[in-house]
Formats: sequence, structure tokens, C-alpha cells
Amino acid sequence: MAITYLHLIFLALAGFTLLCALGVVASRNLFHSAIWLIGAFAGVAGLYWLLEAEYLAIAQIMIYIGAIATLIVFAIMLSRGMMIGRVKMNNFQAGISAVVAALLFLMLSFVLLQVNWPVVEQAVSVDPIPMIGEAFVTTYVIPFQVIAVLLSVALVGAIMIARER
Amino acid sequence: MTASTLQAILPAIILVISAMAVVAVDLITHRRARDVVLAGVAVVGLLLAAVAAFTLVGTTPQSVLDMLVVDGFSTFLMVTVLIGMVLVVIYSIDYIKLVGEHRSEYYAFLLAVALAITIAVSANDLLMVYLAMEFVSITSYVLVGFLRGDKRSNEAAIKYFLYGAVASAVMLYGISMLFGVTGTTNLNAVAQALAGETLAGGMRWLAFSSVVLLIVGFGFKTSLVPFHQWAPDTYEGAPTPITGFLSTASKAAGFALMVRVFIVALPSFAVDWLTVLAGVSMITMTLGNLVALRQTNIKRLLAYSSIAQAGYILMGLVCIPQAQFGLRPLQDFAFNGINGILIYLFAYVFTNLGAFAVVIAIENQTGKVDVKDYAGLIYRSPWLASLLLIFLLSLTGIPPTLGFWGKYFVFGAAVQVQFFALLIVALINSAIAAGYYLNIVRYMFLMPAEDEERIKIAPSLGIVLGVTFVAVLGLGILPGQLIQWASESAQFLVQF
Amino acid sequence: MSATIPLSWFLLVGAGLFSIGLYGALARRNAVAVLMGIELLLNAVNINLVAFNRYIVPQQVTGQVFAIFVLAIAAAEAAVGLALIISIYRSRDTVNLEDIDLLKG
Amino acid sequence: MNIFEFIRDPSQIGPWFNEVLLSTGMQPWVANLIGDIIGVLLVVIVVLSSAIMLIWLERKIAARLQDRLGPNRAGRYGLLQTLADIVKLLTKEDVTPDGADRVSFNLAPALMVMQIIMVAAIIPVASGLVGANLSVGLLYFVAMSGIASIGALMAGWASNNKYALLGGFRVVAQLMSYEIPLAFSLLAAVIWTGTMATNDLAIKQGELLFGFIPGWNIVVMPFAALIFFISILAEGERAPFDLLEAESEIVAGPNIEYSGLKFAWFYLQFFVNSLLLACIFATVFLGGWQGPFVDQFPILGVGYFFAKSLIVLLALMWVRATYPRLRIDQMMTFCWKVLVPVTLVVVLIVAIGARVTPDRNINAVIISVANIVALFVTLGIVGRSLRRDVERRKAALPGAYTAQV
Amino acid sequence: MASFNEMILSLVVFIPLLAAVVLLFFPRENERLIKLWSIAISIIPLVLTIYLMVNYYASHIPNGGGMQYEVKLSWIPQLNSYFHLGADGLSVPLLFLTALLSTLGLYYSSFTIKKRVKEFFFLFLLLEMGMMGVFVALDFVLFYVFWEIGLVPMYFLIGIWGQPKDRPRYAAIKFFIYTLVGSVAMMLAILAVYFQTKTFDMQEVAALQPFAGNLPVASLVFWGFMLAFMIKVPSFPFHTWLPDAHTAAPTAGSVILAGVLLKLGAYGIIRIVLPTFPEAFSQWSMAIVILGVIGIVYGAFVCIAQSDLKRLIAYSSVSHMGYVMLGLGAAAAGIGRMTEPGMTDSMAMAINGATLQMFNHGLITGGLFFLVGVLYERAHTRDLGMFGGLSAKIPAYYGIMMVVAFASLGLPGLAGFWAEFFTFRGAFDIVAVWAAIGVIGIVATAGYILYRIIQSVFLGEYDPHKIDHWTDMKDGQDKHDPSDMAGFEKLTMVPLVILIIILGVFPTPLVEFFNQAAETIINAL
Repeated sequence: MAITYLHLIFLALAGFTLLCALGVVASRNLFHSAIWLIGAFAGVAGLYWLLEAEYLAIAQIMIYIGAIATLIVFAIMLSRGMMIGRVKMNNFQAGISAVVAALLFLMLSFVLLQVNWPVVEQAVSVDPIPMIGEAFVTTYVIPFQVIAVLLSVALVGAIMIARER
Repeated sequence: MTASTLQAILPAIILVISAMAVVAVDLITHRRARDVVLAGVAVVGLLLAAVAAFTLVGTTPQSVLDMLVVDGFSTFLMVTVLIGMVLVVIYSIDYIKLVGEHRSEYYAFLLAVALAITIAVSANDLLMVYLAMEFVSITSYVLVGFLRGDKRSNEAAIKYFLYGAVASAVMLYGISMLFGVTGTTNLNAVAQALAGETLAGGMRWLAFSSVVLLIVGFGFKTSLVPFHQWAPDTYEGAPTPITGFLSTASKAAGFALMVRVFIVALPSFAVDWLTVLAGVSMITMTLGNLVALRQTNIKRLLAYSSIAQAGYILMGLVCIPQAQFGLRPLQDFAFNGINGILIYLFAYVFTNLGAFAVVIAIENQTGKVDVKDYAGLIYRSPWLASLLLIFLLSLTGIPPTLGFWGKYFVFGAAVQVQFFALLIVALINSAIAAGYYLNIVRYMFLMPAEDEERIKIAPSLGIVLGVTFVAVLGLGILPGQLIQWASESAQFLVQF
Repeated sequence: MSATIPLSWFLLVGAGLFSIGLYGALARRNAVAVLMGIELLLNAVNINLVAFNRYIVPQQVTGQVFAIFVLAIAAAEAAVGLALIISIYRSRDTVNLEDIDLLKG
Repeated sequence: MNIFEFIRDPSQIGPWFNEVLLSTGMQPWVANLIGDIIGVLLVVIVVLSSAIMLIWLERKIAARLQDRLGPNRAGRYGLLQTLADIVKLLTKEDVTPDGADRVSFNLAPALMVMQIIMVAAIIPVASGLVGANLSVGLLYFVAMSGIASIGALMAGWASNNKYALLGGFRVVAQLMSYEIPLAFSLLAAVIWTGTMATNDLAIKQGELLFGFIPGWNIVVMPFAALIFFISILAEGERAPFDLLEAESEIVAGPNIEYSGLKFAWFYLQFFVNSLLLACIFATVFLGGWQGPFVDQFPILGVGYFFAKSLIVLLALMWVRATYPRLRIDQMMTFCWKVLVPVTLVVVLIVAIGARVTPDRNINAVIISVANIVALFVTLGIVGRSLRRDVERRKAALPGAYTAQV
Repeated sequence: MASFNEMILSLVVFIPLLAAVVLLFFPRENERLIKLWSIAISIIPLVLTIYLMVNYYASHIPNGGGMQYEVKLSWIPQLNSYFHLGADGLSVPLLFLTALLSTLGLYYSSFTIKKRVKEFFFLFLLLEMGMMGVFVALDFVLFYVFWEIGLVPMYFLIGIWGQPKDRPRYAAIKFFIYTLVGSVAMMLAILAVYFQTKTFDMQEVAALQPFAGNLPVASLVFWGFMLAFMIKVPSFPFHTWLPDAHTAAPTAGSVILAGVLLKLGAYGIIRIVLPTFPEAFSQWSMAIVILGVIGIVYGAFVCIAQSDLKRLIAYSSVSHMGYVMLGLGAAAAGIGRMTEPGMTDSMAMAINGATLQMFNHGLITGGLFFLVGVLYERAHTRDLGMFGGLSAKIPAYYGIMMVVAFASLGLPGLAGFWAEFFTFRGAFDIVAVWAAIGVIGIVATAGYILYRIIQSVFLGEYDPHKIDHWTDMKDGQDKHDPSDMAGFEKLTMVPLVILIIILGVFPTPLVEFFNQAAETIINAL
């Protein structure tokens, strides 16, 4: 396997993503966690880009960074008082969780490396974006409709719950 | 989209329209009539959807763009759940009146969750499975946290949410693995792709881990141990009508998804999931029952009982005859596990909703939900006490109630496959369960009343109690048609 | 372009992200922090989905579409979850899960 | 390759440069990397330096519109005023407020600048002359605005100042809200032209309608263009949507605590962002670099493009200079109750209109007419409800209102 | 229209249910109406069962008996389960016993039950229905349903109307859970049988002999049934619920519990286990025999140690039901040795003994519990140490008690004798050693009946200071001296005493009933 600069980009992105992810769970300041989270999202978007899923990369930035991360930061700010200062961030089961997570990682890696994935050595020859667009109105029209309802329901619900009394 | 496809999703369409109608009607109704009108619209919508679902009973399985499959299995559960939701709506009327705000949204949410469940029971694609499960969950989070000013409701919702979100994410990871190894998300196609696989080496590991990951998600939704921790808190804190919903319709949706995924998509991995689920089933019923013994809050008690019941229901899935993957005619399998699940769920929906109707009746008037507040209920309201007794007997599985038939069929499935360990655990659990159900009975009938105030039954609750009573006892005495319907419905899945 | 990178590399990143996310979801006290862990979990899944799509069925978009749905659901979930968190903060002045303990058993 | 060829078609520079590098026996990926780095540097330099001009322009034009003189001391017509300001800012003390969160405080301005540079990458200055002709270009543009709101939020929070924080909130509320009409009006254009890539959008708009009308999107869907224009006013945080800094209310927005160079970055972002928004408008609705003889002489596109963009920018400045600031509730109400529904209608019109007959020209006419009708209907409805609102207030508080809407 | 003979069993079963349902619509306050209605309506099944006895004896016993009055209606066709009723020589006397004790219980209760009258009578009628149903059901599912129906009313009878100091709630829940465990085990066994035979019809199942030749599975299923039945009987070591339940239950409840409910278990063994799993039963017969003997001896000795009269009688039930188990076990033990000469006769004898014991124990212990109730209503205590010398004060009571107690002891000339005689007669031929050990129980029985009951209650000196207040059942006033039995109490006891004496002197007709049933079963083996 020849190491190309794609590999290097991949390694950089993967390292960045995982580092940011670690930052998310290790940071003692909630707001910093959120910043790390944004970094992780961006790293994942980069990985999508590397996987030739441009649309998804952009969607990742738009939805995760533009919407979800903003919401999270918003929530952190709206519940002020919990963010400033270095308070204990982990619960009593942090230690065991770390062990569980580490074991899980080992197990998953083992499984993922063991499985003989039916990889197809083929370049992407078509532009996926029109395909995605078309999929949404043909094969996936039912889930598309469902998620439309789901989103409206979720937003109405969120507003209803979060509205000031 | 042909006409029959449209017919297949007609229940869902009706529900969407009626959900919108509820919100719209809210704007044009007079304040005083509002509660009844809103609930009325919701009930009509649900009933129409139920009728639409009922017209599908017995038709040939209808695939909607490969995403949904409307077959006997799904129509059975659809009809069951929709009728259950009608009851939920009706018994919510007085409860929600006390809350005072966002009532139209409440009913719209109930309709939305009913929609989600109709989708869940017919989901035939991993994407739809995940989507439907999240739809049910997200709507439920909102409903659980509906009492915004109530700390308990808030807490219940947040716990439910956090557990649910983690569980569904974990499940999703399993789904992604299945997608990776098969390259498809359609359940039948997944099964086909896996059929040729020799479960050697890596595949065995993959099978095991994806099964475990999937069970986490389904286990959450159906409150199986050890993914049940949310259930007691959530059941206790949620608005009581919603607790009733969570323990019945929501659980039915979870089981529907689980059964379909495991049986349709993963027959090749059956060895793995049967083993894991058998263990889960035993732990679930045992732990649920043991902890239920110690509960003092009736909602919490019913929560643990509901966990234990999930363990029994799971027996049906664990005990599908292995040979059934080799397509044998139904006659050989009058007890094929799946019809046990269906009958059990049917029984459970009506029984538990009835029980919750009683709880609501008492809560609405006295605001109390502790078991000790049920002391001497027989003096305060003989009807409520007697009805609750019948529902509790049904939960215990005493004939001639509907609950007995549910147990009968899942136990039968276990006997059929000669799963003795499971049977012994189930047997012991039946006795433990009787302990806490009878404890309520003891308070109701054998203890003196602390408060002599008589408890009135609101007309809406009267309707619910009447329907559930007739279902539990009437169908308990003459269960033939139900058994037939369930067995025919199960056939669709068994022969897949 | 990415085909030279082995699939397993992406999967390992996914697994790593997943484990980290799970740790975050299990170990953190703060509800928002738990939510962040959950978002990491979903991202891990999406990496899997997209990578599988690219390597297993490169001529289709199944995995990408799935990932888009996951994205949308994540948004809905986050919205509801944060609304709940804000709501509980209003009534309790805390979002520490250990302090949210009215219901016990 | 001769110089003239480059002048005729500047988009050839990239490939030529790549070939030159390769001919030195370089690895292809090294060549690509060098090319990419140089491209990025070019974009960054052009973008950042354009700010100097823009700031002067804005101040000057605003002043003239308001019958003032504007900068007139440093250099001729005050041309060097901005440079002087920069020097001042550079020499100012870099203050970090007490209790600020250092990481976020320093990261925020960087994010702000990053956003504009990233957006600049997709602006097609001339045929083929674009940093990256992404297939998801417009979506990318929308996505990047999220980064700006994160940056502002971060700045607001990190400053440990409640005005800054309020400013941050406002940024998010406004940007996210107006992102919806913004994205949907872009969607209308995308549906019609069938592409999201910015350069392709410009190419597609080159097809004449009926052989003589320019096929610009503003012609086909004037209402969508108007909505987009309003949205970029809000996205660019410009008056009448400049509540984010609203000096009179929250002092200066999220960047209140910043000084020196870091403040300069915010300042820079604001002005460059306006230009870039104008550029996007020009690209999507005004045909981008399209113009006469552009096929023969692609270099002309640069001129056309900047001319169009400057006209839009001028319009932006004009609005800023003339209209008063909205109240925050008015701003939100306007977005959610007027713009969002209206854009949905427009998208619907375009989506249906694009397929209604097989003839593109006729479809264009249909969409165009429908757009104009929708515009007037909207104006009618909004006007009526405003009048009614005023009537109601008058009835509630007789004598308090004398002004007419 | 079905003929009367086809309808009669349904009537016997469902008239109490109908009465109970109608009762619900009576006003709670009108206790008189409720009582009258219940008693009156309960006479109908009694009359019907007398008709059954006569009819069966006259028409069917001469013709070989067998299952009569059968009715088979479609009930759950999807399960292949039918509404299938029928009665044979085994069922008919037990039906009569049930109807009799129910009527007497209702009659007696109408005087003694003071609180929550409506519920009491409702539950009592429901209970009667369940018991009747068990004795006539010929379909496993139906059998199971009736079996379980009896559970709930009994729970309430114990729990609500029990004496607070006897911990009725504890006793009730213990009773319920014990029985439930047994019945769930039975349900599983029924299901196992179904999967083997594809039918729920008892007769068909017995004819098909499921699991024949597959001893391990057969044993498992056998124990599934036996667990349920032995808990109900109750056989040692599953008897521990019984003393609590009996002691706590109100008088009529105890009567029904001892008189009928315990018989359900033994009936189940004879009706289901013996014909269906002869092989497994024979295999495990010694275990049953041993448990039966332990029950006899242990029960009897525990009785001697009791100070509570009611508890004493409760334990005597354990002992007496041990005879039943011994008889059945012995009969089963004979299955493997049927070729030996006279063996079938001995088996029939053992079964006869067991069945007779069932019937007679119902009469006798029912009577004893009534009598304990009578005494308790007066003295408000059952502590044997508090009594003494009552024979002079309440002679009628003394007389009746003598008859019933001696019957319980097994005095020849009274009903109890024949049962014990047949049991041991049969058992000695088959399991001689164990039968001999069982005889110890008879001796001990004599001990507790004579010493604990007769002597400590009736003989000796009457000490008026031990109990100052005796309630007079005639006018309800407290008096210093005990009053003799009131009319209603005598009326309650008269039928029982008469039957005990008649059956003691002339048991033949009853034996014919049982003998025929026993022979049918043995012949089918």
C-alpha cells in the first residue's frame, strides 16, 4: 500500500477529529467542550469530503455546526451558572465508563477488522447529488415525508417545552 | 403510487391530517367546548385510521416502496395500538383539562405518536426502523415532559431522553454494521445477503455485536433489563395518561420493530439473538418483578410490572420454533411465539390502559398515586376497585381474563420448544408478580379507607373503563376470534 | 479518490468516535455534556454509513441518504433535548444529572 | 501559451501553472498542493485587501447619501483614511477583559475571518476563475454563515460581558432565522438552473430567453431575488437589521470587548462579508460574470462581475444609510411571519413552473409573472395588516400616533 | 334445544354464577334480600345434584357408569378447545358434596357474617361455580379456567372476613401464591400435553397416552400436574399454606376450603394424572406414597401439639388428606404389578379408599369447622386452654361434636371408618411397609381427637373465670355462661350428621359410585 498524501490528509483529519472528540469529553469547561465539539464536527465533515460525499460534508457543517452546535451553545448560555468555573464534570461512574469505552473500542476494532467487508474497488463515476435528490422523491419519499412530520413535531414540541412560562 | 399503496398508508395519512386538524380546530373553537372538541377530533381521526387499518386486515401484504410492508402483522398491531390510542385520548381529557395549556398540541402529539407507531409496525427497512423508533421516541419525550411546570415531569422527560438518545444511537451503530456487510437496508434484502454467509470468523463476531447493539435500542424501547433504568422514573414522573401510553402502545411499537427486524432480517443470526434474548428475557422478568415488590408508588409499581411483562412478551420471540425459518405450515405452530406476542400485546394494551384509567380517576380527584392511598378503595368506589382487580388479575394471568391468554400463548411457545430453564424462571416469576399485584388488591379490599370521600368516575374515564373491561373479560372468556386473528397475522411474519 | 485509503481506517475512526462518545454519554454529570456525547455517537455512525456507502455500494447513495436522515433526526433530537434541558434548568436551577433526583427507586 | 491568452481567459492560469510545475519532474500531488496553496493565498490576500477599499467606500457613500462629507483628511478624498485606521488599531493595546475565556476570546475573531475566506473561495470572478467550483456551492455558502454565528456567539460569551452575550444571542437568532428565507430563495434559483455550483450557475444564466432576454434569475424570479436581497441585509448584519451591534441598545454587539487587531478582524469581516454577499447575489441572480462578448473574452467577465457586485453593494449601502433600525420583535416577526411563508410560496412557484411546459422560455415567463403577482399580493397583505395594526393602536391609544405608515 | 340431561351440568355450574351476577344489582343495604336470594338460589344446584346422584345411581351405575350428561360445544375452535362437560361416578358425589356444603355455608354465613355482606355472598357463589366447574370440566383449558376462578374468591374470603388476629391477609396471599405456582406449573404441563396430542380433551388425551415410553419428559409433565394438585391437596411438603389459610378464614370459608377445595387436587390426580400418565405415576408412586404417609403421621402429631382448636383441625386435614395421597400412591404403585393376582382389586380398593376419604373428609371436616365456628362465635377464642367442662353447659353441641369427631377418628359405624379401612386395606397389599407406618397416624389421630378435643374442651371442670363473656347466638347478648347451639346452627349440622351416620352404617351406594369410577380407570390402564 503506497502512502499517498490522501493518507496523510486522512490521518490528519482523523487525528484532529478524535482529538477534538476527546476534548469534548475531557474538557472541564462546558463551553470548551462545545468548542471541541464543533471541531469534531468539522473534522467529520472533512472525512466526508474525503469519502467523496460533498453534499454530506456541507450538510454536516450546516446542520451540526450551524444548527446543533449553535443550539448546544445556546443551551449552555441559557443555563448560565453551570458553565463558569471548574466544577466536577464527571459522575461517579466515570472510571468504569472509561474502562467500558476502552473495551468497547477494542472490541469494535477487533470486529471491524475481522469482518471481511465486501469492498467494491470502484471509483464513484456518477454525481451523487442528483441521485440523492432523486432518491428523496422516489425510493425514499416515505421516510422523507415522515421526517418532515417528525421535524415539525419536534420543533413544535421543543418550542412548547422551552417557552418561558 | 397505486391505489392499493395509498390504501396501505391511508391510516398514516388520516393521522397526519387529523393532527393538523386538531391544531386548526383549536383556533376556531370556543374556550368552553374546547377540550371535548379537540379530543373529539383526535378520537375521530384515530378511529378513522383504525377503520382504515382494519380494512387492510386479511389483504395480501402490500409493500410501500420497499420501505413499509403492510401485512397482517402490522395491521394487527396497528388496529390494536390505534384503539389503544383512542382510549389514551379519551382518558386524557380530564387530566389535561387540569394542565390548562397547550391542549391542542397535546392531542396533536398523541396523533403524531400514533402515526409514528403505525409506521413502526410496518417498517421494513432499517432506515424506517430507525426513523420510526426515533419518531416514537422524540414525540414521547415531549409528551413525558408535557407538564412543564412540574419538576417530576421534567425530570422524567430528561431521563427518558438521555437514555433514549444513547440507546438509539447505539442501535444505529449496529444498523450501520449490517448495512456495511450487506450493502442494503431493506430487511428482506439484508436477510438474503446474509443467507449465504457462513457464520465463520469475522461474521460470527459481527453477528454477535450487531445483535447486541440492536438489542440495546429495542431493549430501551421495550424496557428490557438492563436498558430499563429510565422506565421507573419516567413512568412515575410523566403525566399519568402518558405513562399509560408508554407502557402499552409505545412498548408495542418497540416489540413490533424488534420482532420484524430479528425475524425478517436476521434469521441467519438466529442462534445469536435467540441466546442473548433468552438471557435478557429471564433477567428482565426476574428483576422487574423483584423490584416491583418493593414499590410504593403505583405508577412506579406498574412501571416495574411493565418491565417484567416485557420479559414475558420476549419469551414469544425467544421461543419461535427454530424450524420456522424453514417454512412450515401454520397448523404445526398454533403456538408460534409470534402470535403469542401479538395476543400478549393486545391483552396488555387493554389491561394496562384500563389499570391506568383507574389510576387516573383516582389521581384526578385526589392527586394521590401511592399504593397506600388505595386503601379501602372498595368503600370509596366499588366499581373502580373491582375493575382494577380484574385488570390486575389479567396482569397476573388469571383466567378468564385476556391477560391469561397472552401468558398462555407465550408460555405455550416456550413449552413447545422445550425451553425449560426459561419456563422455570417464568413460573417463579408468576408467583412473585402475584405478590405485588395482590398487594394492591390487599390495600383496595382488605384495608380500611383512610379517606371516606367517594371517588367519582368522569364520563370519559367511564368509557375507557367500559371498553377495557369488556375487552379484558369478554375476550378473555371468548378469545377464539382474537386467537385466530393473531395467528393469521403472525403467519405473515413466520412465512417470510 | 479515497479508494486508496483502506475502509478499515474510516471504520476505526468511527469506532473511536463512538467509544469516546459513549464515554461522554455515560460519564458526564451535565445534561448538555451528555448530549454532546450523544452527538459524537451519531457522528460515528454517520462516518460508518458514508464509508460503507463509498466502499461497498459506490454507485448508490443508500448510505449517504441514511446519513442525511440521521442528521435530520439528530437535529430534531437535539432541539427537543435542549428544550427539555432548558426547561429543567428553569425549574431546578441545575442541569446536573446527579442533582436531578426527585424520582428514585 | 502566451500572455495574451491569459488575459483573454484568466482561468487558464491554473492548469498552465500546474503543467509548469509538473515539467520540473515534481510528484503530481506536490504540484497540486503547491497550486492549491498559492490559490488559497491569492484568495486570502485579495479578500483581505479589498476590505481597505470597502471601508472607505462605505463611509464615503453613506456620508454622501446623508449629505455629509465622510472621510476627507487622510489622502485625497480621504482615501488613506482606512490605512490610518489600521495603523491606529495595530498600535492599540490588545485588551483581554477580566474573567474572559481566553481560548474562545481569541478563537472567535479567527472564526469570523475564516468564514469570509471560505465563502470567498466559491465566488466565480470570471468564467472558470473560481477558487473551487463546488458541486454543492450554494449550500456551502449557507453552511458557512453558521460559522459566523458560532464565532459571534463565542465572542459574546467569552467576553464575560452581558451586552456582548446579548449581542451574541441576537446574532444567532437573526442569522439562523434569516438563513431560512436566504436558503429557500437560493433553492428557487437552484431549482430553475439545476445546479448549485456557482460557476455553473453563471454559465446557465447565459442562456438567453427567447433569444434576446438575458436569462438572469432576477428576470425569471424577481421576487426570489428581492427576498434574497432582504435576507442578505440581515445576514450581513446591516441596517435595518443591524440589531446585533445596535450601539444605542447593547453598545456594540458581541465584539464590544475587543480592541486592537482582534477588533479589526471583526470590522474586516463585516465589510468583506457585505461584499461577498453582494457577489453571491450577483452570481445567483444577476448572471455572475455573464455579459456581452464574454465567450470570446472571458476576462471581460471580471469586469462585469465586479460591476454587478458593486451595484448590489451600493444598494446595500443605500439601504443602510436611509432606513432606521427595526425592533428585534419586528425583525423576527417579519422573518417568520412574512419572509418564510413567502419564500415557500416562491419555491413552490418555481418548482411547479419549471416543469409546467416543456418549453423553457414559456416556463420562465410563467414563473416571472407568478413571482410578480406573488410580490404584489404579499405587499397587499402586509400593507393591509400593517394598516390594521396602526388602526388598532390608534384606537387603543388615541392621540399617541400621528405618523402614517 | 338440548335435553335436560345435557343441560344439567351447565345449570349446576352456571346457576351460582348467574345468581352472583344478579346479586350485584341488589342494593347493598338490603342484606336480608341478598341472603335470601343466595340461599334460595343455591338450593337449585343442590336439588340438581341430588337428582344427579339419584339419576346416576338408578340409570347409569347398573349400566356400567362412565361419563354421562356430556355436553361438548365449540368454545375456542382455534385452540381445538371445547366447552366439554361431563360427570361420572367420581364427579357426581363430589358435585353433591360441593352443593351441600355451599348451601350450608351460605345458610350459616347468613347468620354470622356481619360486614360486607353483599361481597361475601357474591364471592361465595362465584367460588361455588368454580368448584363445580372443576368437577365437571372435561377439557383441559376449561378445567384450568375453573380451577383458577376459585382462587380469587377464596383469597377474598380469607382476607376480608378472616379474624384480624389470625393474620388473614398474610394467609390469603400465601394461599394465593402457593396455588398460583401450582396452577402455572399445571398450565405448562397442559401445554406440553397439547403439543404431544394436539387436543385438550381429557378423555382423548388419556386414550392417546402422551409421552408413553418417554419417561423423562413424562415425568416432567407429570410433576407439573402433581405440583398443582399436591399443593391443593395439600400434600406434605406443600401443606404450609393450609394451617394459615384455614385458621384465618371465616367459618364458611374454612368449611368450603377443607370440604371442597382440597378435594380439587385429589380429584385432579384421579381424573387427569392417573389415567394420562400411568407410567410416570407408577414410576414416582413411591414418592407419593411416602409423602402421603409423612403427611398422615406428621399432620397427626402436629395436631397433638396445637393449642388452637381451628389450627388443630386444619392440621388434621393435612393428616387426613395424607390418606388420600397414600391411597392414590398405592394404586399407582400397583400399576407396574398389575399382573399379580388380586392386584387390580387392591388398586381399586385403594382408590375407593381415597375417594371415599375425599367425600367423607368433606363432610366431617366441614362439620368440624362449622362446630369450631359455633364455639368461636360464643367464646371469641379458640385456645384449647381456655375451655374445659363444656359438656354439661352445651350438651347438644357436645353430642354433635362427639359424632363428628369420632367420625374423623375413624370410628366404625361412622363415615370416616370406611374410607380409612379401604385405603389401608388396599395399600397394605401394595405398599405394606408404608401403610404400616401410616397406621401410626391413626393412633395419633385418636390421641388428638380424644385428648385434645374431647377432653380439653368438654370434659373436666368448667371454670367460669376463664372466659367471662359468652355470646349468646340467639339474641346476640353477652352472658356469663355459654348457651347451647342455636336453631340455625343445629340446622346447619343436621344434614352433615345424618350423612355421616348413614354413610357410616350403609356406605354401599356411595362406594358403588366410586368403585365404578375406580374400575373404569384401572381397566383403562
